[in-house]
Amino acid sequence: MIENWSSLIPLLPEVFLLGMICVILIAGLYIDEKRRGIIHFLAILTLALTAVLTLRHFAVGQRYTALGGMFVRDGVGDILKLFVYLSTAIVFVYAKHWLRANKLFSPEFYVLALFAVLGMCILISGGNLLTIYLGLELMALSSYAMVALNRDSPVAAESAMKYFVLGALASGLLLYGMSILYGLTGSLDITLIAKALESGRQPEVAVAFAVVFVVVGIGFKFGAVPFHMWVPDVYHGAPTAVTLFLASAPKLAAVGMAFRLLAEGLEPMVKDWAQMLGFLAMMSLVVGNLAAIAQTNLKRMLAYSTISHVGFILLGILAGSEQGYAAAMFYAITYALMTTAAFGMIIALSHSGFEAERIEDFKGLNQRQPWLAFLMLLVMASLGGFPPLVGFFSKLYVLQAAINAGWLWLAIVAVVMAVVGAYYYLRVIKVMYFDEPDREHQIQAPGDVRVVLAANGLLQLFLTLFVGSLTALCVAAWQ
Amino acid sequence: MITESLLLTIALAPLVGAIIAGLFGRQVGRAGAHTVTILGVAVSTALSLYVLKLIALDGHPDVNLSVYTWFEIGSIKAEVGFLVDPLTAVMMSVVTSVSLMVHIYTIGYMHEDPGYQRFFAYISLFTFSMLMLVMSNNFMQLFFGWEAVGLVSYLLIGFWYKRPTAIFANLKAFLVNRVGDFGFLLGIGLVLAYLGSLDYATVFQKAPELVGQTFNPWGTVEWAVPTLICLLLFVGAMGKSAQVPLHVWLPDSMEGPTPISALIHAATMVTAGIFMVARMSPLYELSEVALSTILVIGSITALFMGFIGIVQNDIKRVVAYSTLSQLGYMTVALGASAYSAAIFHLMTHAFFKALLFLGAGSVIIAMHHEQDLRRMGGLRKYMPITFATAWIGTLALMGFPGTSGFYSKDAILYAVGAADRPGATFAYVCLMIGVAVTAFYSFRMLYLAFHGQERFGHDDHGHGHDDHHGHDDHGHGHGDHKPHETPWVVTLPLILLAIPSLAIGYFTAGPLLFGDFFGSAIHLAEGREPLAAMAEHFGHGPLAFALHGFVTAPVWLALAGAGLATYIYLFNPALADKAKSALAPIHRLLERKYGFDELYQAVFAKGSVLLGRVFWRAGDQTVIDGLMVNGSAALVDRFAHAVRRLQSGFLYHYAFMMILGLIVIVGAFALLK
Amino acid sequence: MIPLSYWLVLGALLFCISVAGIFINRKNVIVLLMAIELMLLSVNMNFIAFSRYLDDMAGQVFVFFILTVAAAEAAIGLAILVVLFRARSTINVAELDTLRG
Amino acid sequence: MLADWPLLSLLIWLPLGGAVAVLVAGDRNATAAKWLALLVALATLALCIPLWANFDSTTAAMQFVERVPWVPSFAIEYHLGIDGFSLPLIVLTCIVTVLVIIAGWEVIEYKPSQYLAAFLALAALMNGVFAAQDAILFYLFFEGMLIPMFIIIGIWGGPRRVYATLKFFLYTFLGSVFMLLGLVYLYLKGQSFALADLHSMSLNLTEQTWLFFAFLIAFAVKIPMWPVHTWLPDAHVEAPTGGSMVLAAVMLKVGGYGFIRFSMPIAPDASAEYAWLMILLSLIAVVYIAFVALAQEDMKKLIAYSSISHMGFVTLGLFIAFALVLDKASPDSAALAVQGAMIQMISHGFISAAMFGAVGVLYDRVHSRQIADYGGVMNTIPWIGAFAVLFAMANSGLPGTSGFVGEFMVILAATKASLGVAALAALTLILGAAYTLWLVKRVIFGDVGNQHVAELKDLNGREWIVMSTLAVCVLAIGLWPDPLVQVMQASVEALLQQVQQSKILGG
Repeated sequence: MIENWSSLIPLLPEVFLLGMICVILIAGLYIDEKRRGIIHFLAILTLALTAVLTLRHFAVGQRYTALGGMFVRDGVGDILKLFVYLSTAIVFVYAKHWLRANKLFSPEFYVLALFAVLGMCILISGGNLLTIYLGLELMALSSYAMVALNRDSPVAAESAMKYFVLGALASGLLLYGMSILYGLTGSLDITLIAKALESGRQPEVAVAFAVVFVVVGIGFKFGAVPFHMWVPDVYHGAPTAVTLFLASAPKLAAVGMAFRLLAEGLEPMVKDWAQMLGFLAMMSLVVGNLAAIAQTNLKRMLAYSTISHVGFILLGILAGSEQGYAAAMFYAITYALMTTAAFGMIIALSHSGFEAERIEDFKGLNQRQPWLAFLMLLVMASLGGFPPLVGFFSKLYVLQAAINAGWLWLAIVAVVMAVVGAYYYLRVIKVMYFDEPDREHQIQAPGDVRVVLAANGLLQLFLTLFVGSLTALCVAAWQ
Repeated sequence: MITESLLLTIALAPLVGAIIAGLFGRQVGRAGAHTVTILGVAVSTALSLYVLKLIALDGHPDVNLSVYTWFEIGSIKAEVGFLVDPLTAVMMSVVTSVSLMVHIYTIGYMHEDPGYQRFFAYISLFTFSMLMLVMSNNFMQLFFGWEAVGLVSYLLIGFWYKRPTAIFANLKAFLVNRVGDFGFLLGIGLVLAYLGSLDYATVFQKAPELVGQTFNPWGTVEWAVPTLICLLLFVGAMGKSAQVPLHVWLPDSMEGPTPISALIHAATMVTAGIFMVARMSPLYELSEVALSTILVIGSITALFMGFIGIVQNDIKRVVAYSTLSQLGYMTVALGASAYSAAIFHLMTHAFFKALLFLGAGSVIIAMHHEQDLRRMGGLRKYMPITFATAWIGTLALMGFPGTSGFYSKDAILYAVGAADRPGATFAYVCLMIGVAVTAFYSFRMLYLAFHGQERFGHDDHGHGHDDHHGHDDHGHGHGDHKPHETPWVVTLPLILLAIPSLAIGYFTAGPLLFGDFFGSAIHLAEGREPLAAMAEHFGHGPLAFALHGFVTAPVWLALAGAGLATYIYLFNPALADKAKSALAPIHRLLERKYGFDELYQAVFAKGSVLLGRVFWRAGDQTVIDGLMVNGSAALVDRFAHAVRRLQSGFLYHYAFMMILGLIVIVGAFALLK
Repeated sequence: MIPLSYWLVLGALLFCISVAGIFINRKNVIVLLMAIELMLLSVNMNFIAFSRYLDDMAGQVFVFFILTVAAAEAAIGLAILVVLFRARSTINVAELDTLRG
Repeated sequence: MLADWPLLSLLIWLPLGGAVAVLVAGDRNATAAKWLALLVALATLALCIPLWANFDSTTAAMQFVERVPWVPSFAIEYHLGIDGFSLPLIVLTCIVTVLVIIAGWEVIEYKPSQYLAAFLALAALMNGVFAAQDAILFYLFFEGMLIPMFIIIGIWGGPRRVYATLKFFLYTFLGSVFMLLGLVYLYLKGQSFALADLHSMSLNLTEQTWLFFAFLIAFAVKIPMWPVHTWLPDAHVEAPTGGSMVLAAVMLKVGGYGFIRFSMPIAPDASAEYAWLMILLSLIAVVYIAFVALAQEDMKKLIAYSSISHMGFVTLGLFIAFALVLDKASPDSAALAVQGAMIQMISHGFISAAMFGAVGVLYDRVHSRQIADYGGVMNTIPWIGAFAVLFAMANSGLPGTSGFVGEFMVILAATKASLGVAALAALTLILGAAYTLWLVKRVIFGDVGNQHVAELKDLNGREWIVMSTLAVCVLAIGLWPDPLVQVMQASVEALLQQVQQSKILGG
């Protein structure tokens, strides 16, 4: 069947990743608790080596396929994957501290996270409805398990159950859409589906019907309104280390999924799905920002903030142009970097038995730890899209794409809601800087967390200088 | 030769004095402060007189030079510069010489005041500002001087800033002046708009172009541009020269120390409006309507302010109302196109009114800062010099033939009598009655202060607070000492001012009024000779004219007024009280100054604050902030909570929401396709 | 041969039943898991029908994968259910509302 | 030599670097941090000397240009340059920053290093706003200013600081996002963010109208114009003295500057079309707000309202120029109006800084801003009284002070366009004097009001420096505005040229 082993070369990073996961899985059985640091180290090393392998055949400007077109390597995929590795690695650094503090430091977390990463890679590279589905499920199933990682936590279990049921429902809907697509086009291959739809021989209503289901599936992965209901509960209920992971890398994978399914597979239907995404984007912007205002729990607030950011990402995608996809990708990348820093901050302030997850817990941070407060300020400002932080550029880029595609009204909604959104980010800054601390002690996060956190926070500022190269990269990915 | 540096020296010498005395008062000490400021003003005075000599006697041509460009934008240029012509020269001399007298006088008047240096700094600064005003060759600098004298006036009225009345008066003075400046500035704006320049020479040269131009404020209404400009400029003059209805600030300004009442609120600053209109004669000659208005306003001021003078009991206020009335005379002269008569009266008035004020101040010093006429009397034997000079001042004020006031007032009356523009008759009647009124209140004051019984010294302080006008309070009460003549620094200026009060008219009436003294400085419309009637009688010289005066109505009216005052206040004091009760409504009207103060206070002062409060509370706080800003924030908050409630926590709701979303999208597409 | 539309209608019906099962059921979480299984099966029905009528094997291959994934999903789902029951001592859907707002 | 340095970059990066250094120095060594901050501020001010000396006032072209590509994919450039409009504002910023640092020297006890760093950062951003020649760069600085100011008001402010600072931030942010949309639109049309390109781009009237209103919201909030002014009184009341000084002196000017840089040249036809609206709003600001100021009982609020009223002259001057240049064909009067607006901005920068500084001096001693808590300050601290009177006079537009120049020019120019407009604007002569001098009367004059006032201490050397520097600036501009006028004249003329040319193709 396989004519040539060398045709599997594009798959090398994923294969390596899978192999390493197995190694870690087995190693985890034999390494006693005291030396679990090795697992942590191995996991990060795995990500680094996978990144190196990805870079070896870096596909920007090229397109490799494997397994008869089921697996695609191209610029978009590789760049997304690299940032998936990067954000996951950052997550590991923060997570270790939190897991240790909460006595959850076990190999399972790493194995599940890496499996989820593998799922994302497959999803991002999926050239066929089948691979997309499998990647999606691999990612999703690992995530469900991760949410339930803390077996003694009732909220974690509850949120895991909610996540699971809704996730299964969403993938059912997606599958249903896929089945209709298959029936209409007679193929599971993305490029062939696009070609078939190009001809326009299919009944329009039926195609639109299928598109709706596919969009719902994608919307769920993003957490777009009205398919967002899982987001606040899961972010809130899941162990912070897991929330941190769920908030970052999967958004990149979702961009990849949207790209494969919508931009490649349903490209001829762009008018239809752009309208649907417009609806989702508007709802996400409005609901996400409004609901975030009323939150007192920082994790929950960030969950709603995620929903509003998803609105922006969709704003880029629905532009339906290369510029728009690049903007969405840029947005997702910067967003992943911001959100890791935000949750990283929660972790850095947590210690055993205490979760700094209420907004009030940040009271007077500037007096206790001005440096951390300043980093949090940068992160919040970046999330709020205040210039000159990088969050501003990502918004600018997306707006530009949307306006260019004629979505001016949506752009206006977006900026107005961004102003509303500014309020809750400012509230965090306000709590840190203007309120008196009500607790006295100093929390000292371990060195690696502090270093990574500092880098992650300052990145919001310094990325500004490299916005040019990063956007150039995103643009190049689509050519 | 009149050079730039000469003029600069004249203007800046007082400024230098002011800066030294003001900023380094503590270092130079009291003596240092008065020395340096007097020196500065003395230099100015000497040089001004020299300039006057050059211009008046040596036929020096007019000087118009610019010192520096204030700004230049395209063709629009504002400069700081000097124009010296006979008009300016006269004004400079008057300003500096009166100022010098006041400076000297102040040494005596203020010698116990802790703000001694500050006071000298202010009056020198005033001298500088006034010089900038009169020497200006353009509207911008005129406005600068105009406002600067207003500033110093503000500071000086409020000199005793602890007193509530003083700081009320200075605020009022500034604001009422600002109302005038409002019109003045718009007038300047129109000048620039229609003539394209702020420079006097250019403006006056181009002024005839304005004739026939109209301004269309709304609809089909059309206003003549020259009239509009002149009226707006005159609003400024009304503020500064305290014409009805903007006169309310001047009586209150008596809260300031007496020297400045003499300098600023009698001799110089308040005449700035008169000077300005005279200076703008090329513009005013273009508008009959404006001149008529001026005529009427001036005559109302002249008569009705004189009436109030009759009922005042504060010695300074009597002089203040007399000043208002005399300013009315000058204004009437302007309205009758007799600009030279106005300036002439301005000059004579400056001397005799400064004399009267300083005399009043001298009395006040002697009385230990008691200003109420009812507690004076019989002072002539204690302070003979003051008494004599006060008599001279009073005679000049009433226009006794031969005194300076006689010539200038007669000139005005002749001019008004001869004028034929609308309002002239009214003005003439007003002024004639005014002559008698003037004489009456002047002599009343004289008699109450210097003649009759001594009403001081033997009262306790029981009724010491029924006067509402306050005192020049230096912090020590009135003792039981007998009053005595004031020191030489006080009496010397009195004597020096008495001389011109008596004689200056005799010497200068001829050239100023009938010669071609003012040359091009005052422009009259073709064929207009306001003083022709007077010239007939004046042909035989000033002495003959003075004698002729005894056969004319004004002098007899004046004498009648004086005679009545003599009868009532010297021989039959009870009659005054009887008259008071007989004419109670009129008396009350006069005491309340026709109710202007109450009206303005109620309508403008209280009204503005009320309006502001309404705007603030209703507009800003309720509508904009409450409804729009906080309202939208509250709305967002309400939505936020509503949205939050959607997140019910129930799995089946979540699922339902997803399905609902699916159905909505499908439905929307089904409908659209 | 039974027309394709019959199969599709059957699939759609099954799908609707399963969806209704998810949001109408307010009692037991296990019913939810069953509904999810049913949903996947309805999709399978579609795939097989299309595969048969298009005469293309890919659809049937997809069904095998779906079945496999469904098994994994059920495993995870039941595992979570166990955890949930351990932590909350209930598997009543109507009581899973501590996280809200 | 010195002129070859990237002066504009230095003006931005030196204070920014200084801010970081001061933060690093920290509060443990507060004295060192203060001196460091002062040194940086002075060095920044010193940079203005070569800037002014080498500035060529005969040309309207951008000078000291620095242009480096930054984000090529959206054509964003690091593009700096100044002309006659920018230069005076930059100098103003640098002067005010030095004074603010001096003014806060001993007063700020809580986290002084953060306080100083925030002001240095603010100075950098404000210099950036005035120097930016790229629209996005401008926007970055424009928005970036909000964060330090948010923190300044929030940390060192008064009791209602949180409400005030959030209101300030959200208000301004809401305004500016529309400008961002406008800029994006322009970019999509012209593929450039360079201001020069935006100025020369042709746009039809509909586009211009949309853009005009998008910019209007941003700048109207910033300057602020009625009815979007209500954030200012709150912000001022709660801000610490230094914050109020910078806010009033420089940040408001960004709004006026924005009109000059964006609204007028980018949408000239729409600006002309809606000049009446702007004039109307300006007049409301001048008159209505003046009445509101009259009713205030809080000193800072009164001065804040007075600022709004004075800023009305800026917008009036800028937009009456359209009537002058188009209807009356009088470019000189139009130039007078624009010059007046600019001078009003600069003058108000000094005067408002001085007034807030003076209130700060009083506040530091009495800890109240209520007018009723004062009275007779002159008795115990004559120097502050004297300065207060001087600045009050300047605020009420007395000739010889800078406050007069701008108002005088604008009113003169307005008379040319419409006597009615001029008359309403000139009401400020009365109203401005009324509220300012009434304030002076109640606070400075009178007998000693209460025990607090009786125990006041007069100015210390530090406060003396602040007050006298501002007094010198106010008087210098008032007595001889021509140097300032000449610096701007070429740029003003160029602007007027620009606005006269319709951008509507074939129109």
